[in-house]
Amino acid sequence: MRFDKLTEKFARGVARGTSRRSLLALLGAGMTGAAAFPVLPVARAASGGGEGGHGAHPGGAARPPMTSGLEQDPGDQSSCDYWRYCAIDGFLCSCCGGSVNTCPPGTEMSPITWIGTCTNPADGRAYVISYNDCCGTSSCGQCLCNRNEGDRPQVRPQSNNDYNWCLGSQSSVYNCSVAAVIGVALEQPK
Amino acid sequence: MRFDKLTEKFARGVARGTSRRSLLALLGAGMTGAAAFPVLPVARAASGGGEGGHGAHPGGAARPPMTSGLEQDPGDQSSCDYWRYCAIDGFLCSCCGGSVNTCPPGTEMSPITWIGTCTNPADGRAYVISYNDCCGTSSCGQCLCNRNEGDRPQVRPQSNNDYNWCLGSQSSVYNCSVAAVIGVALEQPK
Amino acid sequence: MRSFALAAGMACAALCSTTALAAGTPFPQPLAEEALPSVAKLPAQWPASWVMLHDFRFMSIVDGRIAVVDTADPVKPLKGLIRASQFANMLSSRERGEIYTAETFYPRLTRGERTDAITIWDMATLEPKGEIVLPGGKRQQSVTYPHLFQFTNGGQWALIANFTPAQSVTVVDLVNRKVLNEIDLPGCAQIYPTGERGFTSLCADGSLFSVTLDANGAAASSKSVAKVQDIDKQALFGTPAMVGKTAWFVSFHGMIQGIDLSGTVAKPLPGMFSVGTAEGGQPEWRPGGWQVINADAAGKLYVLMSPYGKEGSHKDGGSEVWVVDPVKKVRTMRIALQGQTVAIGLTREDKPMLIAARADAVVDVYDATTGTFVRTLGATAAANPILVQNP
Amino acid sequence: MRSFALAAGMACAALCSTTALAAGTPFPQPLAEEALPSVAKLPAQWPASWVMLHDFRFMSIVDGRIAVVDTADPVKPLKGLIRASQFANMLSSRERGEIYTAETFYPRLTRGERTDAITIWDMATLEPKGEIVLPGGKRQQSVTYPHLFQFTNGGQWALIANFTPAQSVTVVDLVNRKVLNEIDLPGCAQIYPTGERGFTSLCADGSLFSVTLDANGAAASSKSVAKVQDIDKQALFGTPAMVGKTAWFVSFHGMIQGIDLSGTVAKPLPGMFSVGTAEGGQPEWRPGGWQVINADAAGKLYVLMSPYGKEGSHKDGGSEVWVVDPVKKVRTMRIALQGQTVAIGLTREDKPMLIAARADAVVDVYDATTGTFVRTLGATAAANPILVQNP
Repeated sequence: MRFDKLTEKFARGVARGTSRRSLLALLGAGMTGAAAFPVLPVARAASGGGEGGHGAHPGGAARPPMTSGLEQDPGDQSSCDYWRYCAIDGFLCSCCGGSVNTCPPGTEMSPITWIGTCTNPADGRAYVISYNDCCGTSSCGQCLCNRNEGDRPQVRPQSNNDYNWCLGSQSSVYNCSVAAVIGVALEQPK
Repeated sequence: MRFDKLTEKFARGVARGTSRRSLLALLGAGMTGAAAFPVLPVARAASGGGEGGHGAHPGGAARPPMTSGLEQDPGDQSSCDYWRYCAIDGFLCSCCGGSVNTCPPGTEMSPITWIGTCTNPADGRAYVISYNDCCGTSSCGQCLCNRNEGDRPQVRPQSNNDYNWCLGSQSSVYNCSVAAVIGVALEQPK
Repeated sequence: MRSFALAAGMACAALCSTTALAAGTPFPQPLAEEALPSVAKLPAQWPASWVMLHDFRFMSIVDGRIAVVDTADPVKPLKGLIRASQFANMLSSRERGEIYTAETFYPRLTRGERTDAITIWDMATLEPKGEIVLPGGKRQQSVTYPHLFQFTNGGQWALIANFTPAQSVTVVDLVNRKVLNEIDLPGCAQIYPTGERGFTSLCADGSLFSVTLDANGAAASSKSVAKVQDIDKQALFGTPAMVGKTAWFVSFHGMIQGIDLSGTVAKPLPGMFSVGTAEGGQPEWRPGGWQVINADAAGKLYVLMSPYGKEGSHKDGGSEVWVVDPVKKVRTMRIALQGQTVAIGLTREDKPMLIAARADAVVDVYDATTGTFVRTLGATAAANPILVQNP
Repeated sequence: MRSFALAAGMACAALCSTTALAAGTPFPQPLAEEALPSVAKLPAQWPASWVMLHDFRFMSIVDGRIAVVDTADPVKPLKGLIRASQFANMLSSRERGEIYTAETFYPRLTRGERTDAITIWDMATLEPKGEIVLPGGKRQQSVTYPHLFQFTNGGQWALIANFTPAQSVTVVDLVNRKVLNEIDLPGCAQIYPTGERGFTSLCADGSLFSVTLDANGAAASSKSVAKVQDIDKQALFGTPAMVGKTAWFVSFHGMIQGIDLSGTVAKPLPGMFSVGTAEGGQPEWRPGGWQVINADAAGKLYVLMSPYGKEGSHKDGGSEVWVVDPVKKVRTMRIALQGQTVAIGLTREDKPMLIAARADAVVDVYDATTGTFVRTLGATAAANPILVQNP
């Protein structure tokens, strides 16, 4: 049984969603959905967040900074503080054999993604970021990052990062997550 | 192809084995074999052995002592120092829902075992200890204990604790290990 | 078994003596031979101090499990483990003495053809006693929420959330071990059992949607209730505290909303109210953690609170538990915790204990009535305890 | 792939602009759109600074893996992961650009019918390209030793150790992907490739036993060599350092024994010698760790040493590496390590690096020629690195 009436209403409901992620409404509930990211508050402990862990997302082990080399794309891509990770949740593929926008070898990139909008501190632009999961190999275990600004409960999948987004892939086993620039947002983030 | 000649020679060879474990020779190579215990030097780190880890086996997290209540069976059964663990290697079932001689619920006790001889400090007797693995549930992960006194390379299975002894059981997945008294040794340990 | 007995028998025939006397011992008799093989059993009815901790095991996502824990036993808190692989969910039935896990498997661990299944485990032996394969490989995988797998029809059936990302609910007959039906439910998430045979979900526009089921597990009727929550400004955490048939939800900002699930259609209770405020917030006190609200048998609510509340802090864990009386709508106590806590539960004991699962995997026990710290169990049960459930 | 492209396309058609200019930015053009999906590939021939770390993952025994690590890259040392479930073993062939894992699986993770299989992985993509199922569910499960899974017949075949506890060796044709034969070998363990097509095992009476294979993988001839080691007093670690066709074993007490495996029968080299002694032992310096001996391309031996040597210390790890010239039979250097180390390897670089995998999962890099500490990779690759293997 399918509640088609509800679908229609849902589409309208989503269109009234949060400012930053309301962009997604046009894609419809069936095409978008939540972040792929098996989040965990708990995981913070594993990364040594310790007492200072409140609010702070885990930065992972001490490593040399991993930079793009571009003045216009600043920051450490192995750090949870990197600008593109404003809505990511999971192991950073940059630390797993992939990169900020590439899955590690041997994994498959989830064909369906969650999309966020993050502001690049270098050029002040709000970019549309595609968060794709990499699938088919078990937990990378490196550079866990959990940022929940704008995250909403599962009732709004496109704004929730607790889903495992390894869905359209051959295997649903979750390895890590990327954050790729796919354009500039028309509206500025608030 | 089977090298029967070798078997015969092997049986004689084993009979000349180490004093403490030569007892096992009579059981024959096919019936005994090594400890079940997926040992790990590495694992010491996981239990917080740290720098002081040399020689010392991991004791696990701080817990209240787990005693038998019998004066004749002294010591903490959640500690790697407990007398029966003189040749164990793996997670202690005492910390996993079982006891020193009982597997946790939901696991199966390996029907074939490795046997060691440990001296009870209370009565001075050398006991024959059966080390059985508990199988069918993934790593317990609690109270890792690795003692290698008398351990020999895999060439002598009955004296080596690197084998997974979940062999005669329905599943070979290793959960934890017990140490049961099955008798008093005829010869005193050296 | 036989081969072991043989081996042990041979060993002792050849090597042992039960009468050998060591010189100078004060113990004339040696320790008795211990019977093997031996596998522990649990009581068919678990004591009221026992809880189930969901161990998400994020570092090895394929190897999740449920730890059965006696919170009254600091010496041997861990009573056993139940497999809960890959974003699993769990349920338990004291009546039938069964635990149910909904899991996902691949024949080559990470590759091959996916199988989703419910496994039925015996509470006394923790052995599997049956399996119900779920068709379509569509079981929702998420960081574990309790309300993705729930009972209905007096506990005879289970409801399971699917997400492909199309959303639906599968109806399973647990007693006859078969899949009954699937109900598409686009736009709505989570499953809150409602009435005798039905459920409610929360929908993306802030409404809720209640469905009643017929004898075949198909939808018999449905009803939408609009404007139950404002997801932008006052979103409700997906996991409520259950008091009888009332679900008490808390919002990201600490507002409490009751929903009566006793009838065929869910009924929001009037008078949303606040858990209260306090000094010391940076910038303010808000609920934070994974399982942030729970209830004791008397109906008091316990909310896990963090002083570092702000947008995005809602999964960061908390350092206090605020106790709230939902009838009087007042806070009755603040309990300071020993460490950053992720999930809270209350035992079924006559004098209930508050169980706090911490981010560092330590589990602490507090007297829920007085707020006094009673004991710690240490990190003795799970790597990533994210839910505390009563069996 | 198509569905993603569609989604991304829709997103940007509706929501994005590639020309929008933020006010006041010094960058007139925005960052370019990045192509998706995108999966990294590795070079078909891996650089000489790359090693494979076996991650035993003891806390979740079903979820072992191999970490591919560039020891020259402290920024991005981890290049990828290869599944290595449940006491797995691995091999690699640079010639064919393939990695082989020998693993064990259950259809319900921990339960059901056991399947043992070799998976063939492409070194450039880390994707599986084939599988050879091993019959009988008898693959030896141990804490991982390299010499339970070895090549023979010019790398065309593999030999796999079985243990039920009956001991045998399975012969597999890797090129034609089929099992050829099984050779019972009671009383002997480990597999050291010997001659063109054969192997040697060490036997429980201290002898060794060499077997040659015929074209079908059956035993064609065999020969025992007595008294190669005294297992009671001077046991050899099971994992030797390979220099060409010579296996250099070290004993628990630090005596080094070469065995020439170039002919059809293994030939112990005369003149066992000591790695040397030193002050400061408590009670004495001995080899200690899991992979305690290795060699560089020039044939120098590196032995992981602990000052806390005594009966039972042989798996406790070490704090120094002693470098030994097996031709001159002298120690040439002592290298102090940064932390308690479990396994050592040498890279294939012109200037070889000594790779030290520590008990705390940190991986350190030393200049093998000078002994100088070069860099640490941190704990960035594995939870329990217990073997350092060259691809």
